Amino acid sequence: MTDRGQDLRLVEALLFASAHPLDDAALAARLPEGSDVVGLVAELTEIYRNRGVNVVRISGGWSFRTAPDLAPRLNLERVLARKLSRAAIETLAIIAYHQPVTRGEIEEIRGVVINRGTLDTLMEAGWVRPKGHRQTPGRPATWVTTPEFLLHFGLDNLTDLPGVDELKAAGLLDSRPSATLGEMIAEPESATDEGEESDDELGDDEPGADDAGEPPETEMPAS
Amino acid sequence: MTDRGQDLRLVEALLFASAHPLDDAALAARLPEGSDVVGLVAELTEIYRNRGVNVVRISGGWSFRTAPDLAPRLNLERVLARKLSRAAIETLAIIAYHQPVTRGEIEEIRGVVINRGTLDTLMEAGWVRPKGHRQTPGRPATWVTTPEFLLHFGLDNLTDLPGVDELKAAGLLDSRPSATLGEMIAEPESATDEGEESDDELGDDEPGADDAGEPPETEMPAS
Amino acid sequence: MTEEPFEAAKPATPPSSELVVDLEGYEGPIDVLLTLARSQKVDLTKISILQLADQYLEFITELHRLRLEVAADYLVMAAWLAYLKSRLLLPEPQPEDEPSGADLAAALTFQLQRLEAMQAAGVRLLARPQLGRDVFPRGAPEGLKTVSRVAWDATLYDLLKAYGDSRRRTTGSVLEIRPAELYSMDDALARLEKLLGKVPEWRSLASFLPAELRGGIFGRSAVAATFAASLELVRSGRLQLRQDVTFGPIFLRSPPDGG
Repeated sequence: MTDRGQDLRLVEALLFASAHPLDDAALAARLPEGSDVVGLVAELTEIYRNRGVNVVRISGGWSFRTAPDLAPRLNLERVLARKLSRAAIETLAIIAYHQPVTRGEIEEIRGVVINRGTLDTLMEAGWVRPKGHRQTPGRPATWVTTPEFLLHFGLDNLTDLPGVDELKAAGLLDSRPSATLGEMIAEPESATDEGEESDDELGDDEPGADDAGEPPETEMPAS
Repeated sequence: MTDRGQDLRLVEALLFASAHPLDDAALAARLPEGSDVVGLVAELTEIYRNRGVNVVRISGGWSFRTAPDLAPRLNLERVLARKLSRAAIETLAIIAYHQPVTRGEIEEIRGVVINRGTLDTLMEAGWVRPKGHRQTPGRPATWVTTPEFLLHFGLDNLTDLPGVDELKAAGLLDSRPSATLGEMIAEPESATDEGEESDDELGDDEPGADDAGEPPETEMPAS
Repeated sequence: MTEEPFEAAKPATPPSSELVVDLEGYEGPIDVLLTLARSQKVDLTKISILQLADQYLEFITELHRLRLEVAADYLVMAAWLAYLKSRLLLPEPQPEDEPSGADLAAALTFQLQRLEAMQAAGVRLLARPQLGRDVFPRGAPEGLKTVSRVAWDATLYDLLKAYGDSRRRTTGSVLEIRPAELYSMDDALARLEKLLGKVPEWRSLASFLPAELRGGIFGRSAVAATFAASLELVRSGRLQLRQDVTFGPIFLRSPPDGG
């Protein structure tokens, strides 16, 4: 290999190994006297122009840097599947059905105080966001679901959420009061006989039925 | 640029950017599914064969290193080379070639008691560490080399140790109890070699199982 | 790369009987033996152990003569070599439970070979290009990051189930007071009173139960309430009851005179 070729290798190794960009003077100090530092660097820059790493000028010196277009591919994205806590999914469901809904209203519906992290988790997941305020003392923020929420759960829009009737039919919402517990134990098959008395006071709970500005009533079962 | 050309650029950038050698699995995880990792690395190795930096296989993965022949000319800030005593060098060699090995066994091979500071020095350099115990009376700790040891000496794995095959073939790595000599000189714990706990074999030193961040464990060359 | 950065280089000249009377630079008795063995200038496997033992004992004697302090290790080795010598010179047969002189000599040879091998391996190891001395890694690696993204695992079913659970839990606790699930005596009384005077013939009590009668507790409450109501109507003379056998069906009718 020619001397120039060897010098080029040396510049390559120096720029590679140095923890800091090396300026022309620093390179010259390590090359034979009278070396064409500028020409060597230019040649090396050209060699690496379209490569995965490039020779770039940084803070007055020369350094190797990975090609900017590859930056996103250098990092490995690892997906961690995690289950939502019961509190989180319940809160999400209540926001979905009752939006816009304040934190206080969610707590009222759930009957428990919302843990600080619960809404954060849902926000982080990109499924809920605060939007607007309730025009009541303190002007509490109201929460709504996001388009990502619809995407994740495969819904076209909020009206796709099954109404309470449908939930009930699917066995997801059994509103039989506990007074009938004995009956259910005695003859469970009788539970769904027609003419059931628990009329659907939940019926108007469908999403979209509520006016946006109006807080939905938290439901009190009729008595 | 072709897809393969882009993948080659990516492998180049990955090896440049990583602070540790990357094994095939770590590369594959960042390349498009089904990429020819082995072929890409081989191509890159070839491209850099006569350059100032080379692609080398170290500690179970791939990494760039400055070309060894440039060492005298690099004149970079060097890690102050620790002057190792003869005792330390011998002890390091014994641990490297005989691992896992107890202090008593080292003393038996060297025919002399180990100076207190010798193992400390090697541990401080990050090249050896205790790992496991020999299942003999007293359960003495056994010593092995570290991934840093492989990195420092530019070894892919312990089968790369200089002359390991010849030594093994000559029976010089056998853990043969040295007649009465060992008993007379060394500690009682060195009496036997059987029933060792860390049953690492050379075979499972394959790269690939480890994630990029974790260098693989060094393993015993023979027993 | 060839110069060895060893602190204590090996003694340049191996000690013979008349020289080096110093243990400085030796790494123990086997190291001394190894150095002495090299002076025989033959392969270690072909070495004369007897001659080596003599060389060693001579070396130790010389140290003693110069009143140099000799570490115990070296003296133990001297004693062992003296023993080995005697065994090598002892005519056969050997005592049964002891290794032969040849075995002991072979073991010593192995010791010497092994140490020599390790010393050589150490030198070769340190002669390799070392990181940070001969070869260098990338000085400023950008590093590869592993970005963890949490994918929350929740299905539409989970969502709806959670809503259902929530609703059931909160509404259920209030619904306990809902009274409509039982057929009350007032209901039965009102129903029977409507039918008074329209039942000239005996009819079973069961046929007076509400049409929407369901089984279970509601049905049983209807039977009980209707029976209690019928007793009340009988007491006021507006109804007649009849049961032919114990646990038999109960019949009722309007009083023949119409009440």
